[in-house]
Amino acid sequence: MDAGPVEILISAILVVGGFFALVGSWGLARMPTLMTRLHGPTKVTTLGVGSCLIASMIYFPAMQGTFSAHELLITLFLFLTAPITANMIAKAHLHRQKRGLDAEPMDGIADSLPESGVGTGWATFAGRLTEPSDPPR
Amino acid sequence: MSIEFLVASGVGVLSAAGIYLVLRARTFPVVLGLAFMSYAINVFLFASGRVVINQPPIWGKDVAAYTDPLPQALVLTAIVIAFGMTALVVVLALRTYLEVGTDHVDGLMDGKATPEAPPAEAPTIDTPAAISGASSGETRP
Amino acid sequence: MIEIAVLFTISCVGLAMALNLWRLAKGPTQADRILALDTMTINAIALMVLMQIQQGSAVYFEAALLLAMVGFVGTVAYCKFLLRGDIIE
Amino acid sequence: MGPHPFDVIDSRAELTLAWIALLPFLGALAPALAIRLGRNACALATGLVTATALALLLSLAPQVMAGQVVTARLEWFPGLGLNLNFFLDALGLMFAGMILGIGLLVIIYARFYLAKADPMGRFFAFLLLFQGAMVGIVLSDNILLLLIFWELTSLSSFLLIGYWRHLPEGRQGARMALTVTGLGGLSLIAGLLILGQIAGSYDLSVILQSGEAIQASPLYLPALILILVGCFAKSAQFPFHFWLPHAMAAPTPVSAYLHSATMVKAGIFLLARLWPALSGTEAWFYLVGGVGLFTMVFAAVVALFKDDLKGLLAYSTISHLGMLTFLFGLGTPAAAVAGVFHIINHATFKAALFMNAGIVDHEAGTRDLRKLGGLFTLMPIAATLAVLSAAAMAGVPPMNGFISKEMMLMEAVDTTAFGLNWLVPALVMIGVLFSAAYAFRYVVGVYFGPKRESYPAKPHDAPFGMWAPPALLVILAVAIGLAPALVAGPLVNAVAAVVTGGAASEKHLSLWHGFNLPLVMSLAALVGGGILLASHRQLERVWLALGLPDAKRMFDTTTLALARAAQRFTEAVHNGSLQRYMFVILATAVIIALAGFVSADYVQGGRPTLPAPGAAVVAWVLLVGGTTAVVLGHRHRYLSLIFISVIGLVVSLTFVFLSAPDLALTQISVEVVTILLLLVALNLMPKTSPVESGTGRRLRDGLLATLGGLGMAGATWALLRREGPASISEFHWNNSYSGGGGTNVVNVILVDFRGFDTFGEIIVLGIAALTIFALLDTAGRGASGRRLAKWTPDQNRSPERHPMMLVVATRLLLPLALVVGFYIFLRGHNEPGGGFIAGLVVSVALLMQYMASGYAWANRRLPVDHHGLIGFGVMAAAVTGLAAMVFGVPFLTSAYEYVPIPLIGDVGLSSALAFDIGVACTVVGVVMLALHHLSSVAQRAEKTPASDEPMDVDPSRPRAPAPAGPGGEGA
Amino acid sequence: MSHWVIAPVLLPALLAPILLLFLRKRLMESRVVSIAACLSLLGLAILLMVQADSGVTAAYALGNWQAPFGIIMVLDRLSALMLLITAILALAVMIYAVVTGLDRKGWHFHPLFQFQLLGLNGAFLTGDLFNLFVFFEVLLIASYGLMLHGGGGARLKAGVQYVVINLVGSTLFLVAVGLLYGATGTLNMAHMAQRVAAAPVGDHGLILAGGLLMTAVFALKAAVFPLHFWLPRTYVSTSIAMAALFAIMTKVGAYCILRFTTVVFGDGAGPMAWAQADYLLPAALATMLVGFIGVLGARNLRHLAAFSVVGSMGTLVATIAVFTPEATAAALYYLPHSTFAAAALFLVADQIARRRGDYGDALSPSPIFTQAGPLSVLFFLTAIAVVGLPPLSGFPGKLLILDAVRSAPGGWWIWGFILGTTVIALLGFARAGSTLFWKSAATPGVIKAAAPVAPVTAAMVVVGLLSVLVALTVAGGQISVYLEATADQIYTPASYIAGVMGPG
Amino acid sequence: MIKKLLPHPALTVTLIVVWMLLANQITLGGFVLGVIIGIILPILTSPFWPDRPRVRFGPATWFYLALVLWDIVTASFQIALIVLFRRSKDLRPAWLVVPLDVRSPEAITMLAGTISMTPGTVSCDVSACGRALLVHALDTPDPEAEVARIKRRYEARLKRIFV
Ligand code: NA
Ligand code: NA
Repeated sequence: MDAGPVEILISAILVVGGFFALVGSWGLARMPTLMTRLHGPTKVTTLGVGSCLIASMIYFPAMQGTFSAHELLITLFLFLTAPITANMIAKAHLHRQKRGLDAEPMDGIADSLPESGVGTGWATFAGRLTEPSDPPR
Repeated sequence: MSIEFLVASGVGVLSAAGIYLVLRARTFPVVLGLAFMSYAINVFLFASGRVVINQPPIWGKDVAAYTDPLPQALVLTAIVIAFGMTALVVVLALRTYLEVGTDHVDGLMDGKATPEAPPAEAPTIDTPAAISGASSGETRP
Repeated sequence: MIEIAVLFTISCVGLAMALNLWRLAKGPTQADRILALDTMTINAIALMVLMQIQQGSAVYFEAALLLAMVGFVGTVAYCKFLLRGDIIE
Repeated sequence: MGPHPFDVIDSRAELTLAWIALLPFLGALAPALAIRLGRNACALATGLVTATALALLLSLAPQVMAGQVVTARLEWFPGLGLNLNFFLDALGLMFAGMILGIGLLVIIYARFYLAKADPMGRFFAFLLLFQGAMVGIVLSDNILLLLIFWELTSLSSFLLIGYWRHLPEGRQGARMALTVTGLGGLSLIAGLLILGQIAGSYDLSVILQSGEAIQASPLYLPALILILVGCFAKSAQFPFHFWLPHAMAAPTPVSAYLHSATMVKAGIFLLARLWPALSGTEAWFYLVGGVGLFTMVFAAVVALFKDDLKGLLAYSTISHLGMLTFLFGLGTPAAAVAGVFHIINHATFKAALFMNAGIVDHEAGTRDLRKLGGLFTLMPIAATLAVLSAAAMAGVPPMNGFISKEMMLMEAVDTTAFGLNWLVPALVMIGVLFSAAYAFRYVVGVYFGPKRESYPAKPHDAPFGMWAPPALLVILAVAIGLAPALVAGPLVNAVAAVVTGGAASEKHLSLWHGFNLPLVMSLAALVGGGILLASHRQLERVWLALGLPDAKRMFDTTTLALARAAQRFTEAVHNGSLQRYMFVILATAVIIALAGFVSADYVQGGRPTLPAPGAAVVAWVLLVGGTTAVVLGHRHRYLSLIFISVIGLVVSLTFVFLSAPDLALTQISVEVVTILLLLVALNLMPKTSPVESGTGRRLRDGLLATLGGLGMAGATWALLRREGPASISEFHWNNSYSGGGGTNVVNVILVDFRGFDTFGEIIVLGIAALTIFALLDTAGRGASGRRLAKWTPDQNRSPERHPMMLVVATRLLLPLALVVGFYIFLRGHNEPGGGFIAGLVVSVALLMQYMASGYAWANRRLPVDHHGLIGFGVMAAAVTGLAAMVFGVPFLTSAYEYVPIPLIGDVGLSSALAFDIGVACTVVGVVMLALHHLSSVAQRAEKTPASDEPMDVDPSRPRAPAPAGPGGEGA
Repeated sequence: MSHWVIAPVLLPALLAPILLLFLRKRLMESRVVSIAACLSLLGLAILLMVQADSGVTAAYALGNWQAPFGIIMVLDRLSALMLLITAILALAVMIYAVVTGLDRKGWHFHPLFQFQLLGLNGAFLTGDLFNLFVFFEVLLIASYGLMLHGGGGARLKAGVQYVVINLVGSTLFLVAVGLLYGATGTLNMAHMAQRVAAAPVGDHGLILAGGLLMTAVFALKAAVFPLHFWLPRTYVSTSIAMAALFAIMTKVGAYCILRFTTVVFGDGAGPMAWAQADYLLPAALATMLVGFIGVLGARNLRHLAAFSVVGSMGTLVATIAVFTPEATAAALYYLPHSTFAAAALFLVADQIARRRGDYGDALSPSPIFTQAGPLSVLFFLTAIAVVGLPPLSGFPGKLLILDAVRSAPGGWWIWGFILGTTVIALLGFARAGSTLFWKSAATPGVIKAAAPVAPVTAAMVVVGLLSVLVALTVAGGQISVYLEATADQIYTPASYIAGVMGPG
Repeated sequence: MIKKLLPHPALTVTLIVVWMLLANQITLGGFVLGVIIGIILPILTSPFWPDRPRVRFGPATWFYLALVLWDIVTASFQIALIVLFRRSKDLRPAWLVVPLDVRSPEAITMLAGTISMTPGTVSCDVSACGRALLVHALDTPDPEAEVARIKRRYEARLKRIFV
């Protein structure tokens, strides 16, 4: 079986993608605390999927002769949403840890979460700012 | 291991879970059970057209093989109907919980007392008897 | 060659999903479970894309696209439930 | 002669006959209307109806007496063989005459008997209904028709017995009568239907001619028994006799009419009517004769110890009915003649006696023999009539009762039963002895002996209207007794000829038959009766000591026990437990399907299997793992939802893997909306389920679940492993593009080939939304409203409602998602997609805004009437379909055209697209409406004003002092 | 192809959104439109009945896709009869709901009612098994809405059970459809009949499993023991007028059993033919028993009425389960009878309950209430009808059944059960009536909190329904002729198959 | 007028591109339809996005995007290494507080998103006043330096894009 450069490229991207996907989930599985687990999926898995998408984006025009741009859209979508997802999960976690629900002390949220240093608490615990800290611009 | 085996056993597992859950005493697990039944039935109905890989039911001049499209259309209809029914039953469960104060499927408080069950007394054969039984919404102000 | 690469990647993703399931079952926190589910969804997108390459058919992209969209919505909803109880307020 | 041996004589007679049958029914309206004119008018109207019918009957009498049979036929249910066939022969004439004649007298009597407070119109209306039913019985030439009238007598007598609603005895008596005679009626239905089956026709005229065939049939005995049960129940034969005494709670005219003269004779009538077809067998002899004889003796004994006048008469009636049954049971023509004759006699004296009892009750204020006595001088007319009619009842010569009793004794002494020739005569002797005794007791107890110091009322003779009817009957009784051949002879002979089918020779009725054994027995009975009466007090002590069971109490106990048992059974079975119901239903389904599977042949198919790749196995593991997690952890609801998502994901992947992109799209989008719904609902509901099922129940449920799961797996496996016949979807595939204008065959099926399904499906969605709305709109009221008002969050909550990053992201995502939705909608006909998925995508896009920026804020920016959207969607789909009909093709016939549009190019415009718009609109409307109202219920629970700001944290916003974080507890 | 066939489905399908879109908040207009719609449906049903009486099975190919590829609506005598029964009942219940103001007790009564009719009519007309599922869902979900109409705790609780059980029923329906489609490759019932007849023996196990499961689903709708459990509490807890409308819902199940079995599992099905009968007959007999025992043990009028529906379904299904033309003709006579009788009973119960105030419909004596006299007459007549006594149609109905089933296998069992349960029912009704009317006459006191009721019109609706029963009785002969023709048509499935699939 | 028709020109362009990507083919018809969508959708959805920030589309923007992309890739490798080879007890996770100079929610979101996607950091929360960002770092020896890096590398550049 002879493999052209495109094939090699596609295969390489695929393998990298698979590697990242696995590593991301491996991180999720093995890291000690939620906050540390959060890093793997947010970046690594997203990139892994992104690699697969890119591979696909090359594969279809090159091997099938059909043009497909949907991959780009999906990638865009994932990159747009991944940080928000991470943010929401982190907020939920902060909230629950601070309230002592399914406690995971290693994250240090209950006791050693830093102050914001700008006069108000973090939004998850303080909600809307109740008093203006400086005059409106 | 064949795909057929995986699909068949998957349907079986989903059905079993559905049956077990609809037999629970609270509305919420019952709704989950209905959802499981719905999953099971969707896959089953789909399987009634046999399973094929990589032959989507998209017509083309040169396409010779395809997946049976009819069960897919049926499943689509079934999914949509199940969706409407699930929405209804969820709302009904919530509404009943709000009205009655319990989410027991029989409307029992703490699964014990029987607020609606008629008192255990003799039927009225020319003997005075208490008024029992449910009353319709209209007859009671 | 691509076939082998795809097979490898599919195996990786499959393994990843199994790991996700493990985390999902283990928790220990609710946030862990949500995270595991979200990751599983993203892996599923990868799986769909890989299946397409394997089958050489491009009809499944919408499924992947949609999965990306609703996966996000679902995760947000689960988080919002933990945060507020009421997800639409 | 054809199947109907009786020829129509002339059309006028036919018409007359029809009128006789019909008149009382139509006439029942007369008293109900005439009561407005007063009580006299009411009675008069009733009397006129009956008199007219009687006159019509008498006008036919000469023909009938001449041996002719008048018939009238009208088809009703020809297929069933139930027709309005009437015939009038001598038997019918005699009974109809009795019913109408005594009816007339009873009407006159009742006019004076009923109190002012009694609603007379109702009474006479019921009475006429009864009369009609009774006349119907005796005139029916169709046994099914006869059954109808038979049951009608039960119903109308129910109404008449319960006429005095305030009396518990009346209610109980009526119910008892209805129960017993109703039961008998049903038995009769069965018996007569079998009889009709044997004879091949339900027409009596045919049945009567098929006697031999009937008696030879193996079904003869069951039919006979069933028919006899009917007759015995109606005619108060042992063991069905007990209802009759309690029916005496009815007003006395009713007792006189129904319970002595007419209704109770219906059973006897039927015995007589069917005599030619059924009698003459051993079974007939022992069953009918035996029951009759026993009843006669037993009831006569009981009658002697009844202190209530009507009770005494009731048992006397039972006894006499027993005698009649006995006579017909003997099966000999001579006995039948005696029976016929005694029917007339009994009607005369017993009706008179009942009326007499009514007079006593009316005037003296009591019917209790222990409180009566010495009334002779106070009520001479009544006393005279009583003496005469009681004499007839006792069989004192020269009254008519004497003659028929003689004839009965004559038959009895010749009868051998069980090989014993003394058994029947001896029993009969006891019967007549006690008959004489209670007859004497009636007269002596009421009228003779010392006058009492006080009676409950002040007794005096009744008005003319009340004593004239019994007087007339007594005169008749005396006349028959003195000149039986002259007064009753022709009728009796004619009837006997009919009953016996001509077997009875002309019999000369006479008072004097010469000095023979029956005469000795008769005289001995009279003397013995006197002795019995004299020693009544001692006998009563013995009788009371015997302590015979009280039939009423037994009946009451039985019915009460039945009703209680019914109630207990019903409530034990229908205990309101959904878990039980569901188990039974699911178990039934599983068992039925398995039974079907194993009871027919099955051969495993030969379709080759596809090897499963590793990813599929992983997906399977995810599915099983997720499912197990939900089943084991279902009590933790939120967790269950997370695991459910795994299953949804796997199912979607399965659809992708197995070449069903549309299904995958739908599954994915439905999944998320469902989860959102469940989460919104869960917020207000308990977050966990308590442990309620014991191990036993869980094991049981698990067993059923396993069985059901195995069944489903087996079914799936069986289907997947066989090729099966070619599907109709071949056609869909081949015609999708050419006929439906689309390449996505699934979508073309949905909107075209099977567009009607989709039409129904969006209607289901629409109705779901309407119902959801109706449910939630009222959630703020009543118990639910109070509960919402008291509701407090059961979980700790963050004060932040609208996280900034989320809000910003969704703002960008909204237009993107809408583009995707539009795209999916447009391509649906040719590629995976379509209206439903597009609708869901748009809904999800909008819901993102609701989730992120808040319900109130987003809703202000999307002022869409959800109802309108749903209505529009359904209408759009319907109108698309209707448009086809304008062109004369069926509903939902599609049309498509590739239209060149400048710059854009050829665009496939298909009517299916318009249909799909309807689908999409409905979906959006439904989803939004459901979540809109769910969330508004939640808002009501929250009791905090909706936030005006789309995000809680916004450093760019000029800040105004705002209220504290809503509902949250600051850190 | 006559477009009239689709009209009974289209008319409510169009009116419901109109009522929803434009008349949602206009009660009077809604009422006028609704009643006019019911009248039109009645007219349509009569028209279709006349059309069907030609004996030709008319097929209407939706979307102009011929059988078996598209969905076919089928009009024959049987479906026309069901349409007519539905239309009459709907008109009566609609008028009753309007005069008693039931339609004001909650949202969307009128659109839901039209949707309900749409589902019913569709179910009676369709010749396609999956489309039948869709119409089942339409009629069920509309019935959920109507069942819950008016609200209240008891109704909601019962509603949960009703909805959940029916959702499971719908799932089972799909299992059956899947089995049958998988084994025969078709959904059209006529086509399925052909496929079943030609099926290799090895397929029979799956086909029969599907067929029996399908029948079980229909039996669930028909409230056949032990699948009847949903009925009593549902009918007791919903508004009584809706319970009256639901008298037709069980008949849908009976209709489907008859249609499906005779077309697909008739003589052509070889060794599988009439397999349904073995299970249906004993189940139906048990249904009769359970139903009428329930009547005897009822604590209130609605229990009584609900269980009498169960009992009468037992009678009906037992007769159907004989599967002979004679028995089916008798069943078809009993079907409208039991429908209208049950509806009348519910409506009478409603009027009694309204007037008894706090005593409601409990079977215990109350002080005398207004209009007790006329109501007692109506109750008496209705009871006669339900129990099956003369002179109303129940009696000839039962005679027809007894006459027709006698020579069938199991016929004597049916005899015994029908006659026996009639006694039980008689006892139950006598007890109820004498308690309600006679005993109440003797109970001192006054009624408090009687609900307002339109006396004349409401009673007239009952009178109207009873008149239908009278007409059924008086014109029984002519009606029987139609029904015999109907039964003959049913048992000539070839005519149905030819009508749907075209000749040849 | 233009503002009314094109409330979000950048969005319009994005939508046209997205549409073309979705349509999978470059045709005039598809483009025209894309333009129509690109014009209509922003108008329809503009109520949902009030106070839209001004974004300067210039080389700075493109450079920023490229930078982030590069960081994502390298970040992934870094994390992969940590995940695979670092023992849990050797991890040096830390909470970082990033004081913010940017004010528009869009800019903050962009910054937070960037932080999340790039090496070893995930942004977890903002302060209630929106002036500080809470970031979690997976493994950092020097939190101060990390904060400074974030501000320098990303925030400074963003300030030039969001004006
Ligand atoms: Na589609
Ligand atoms: Na069409």
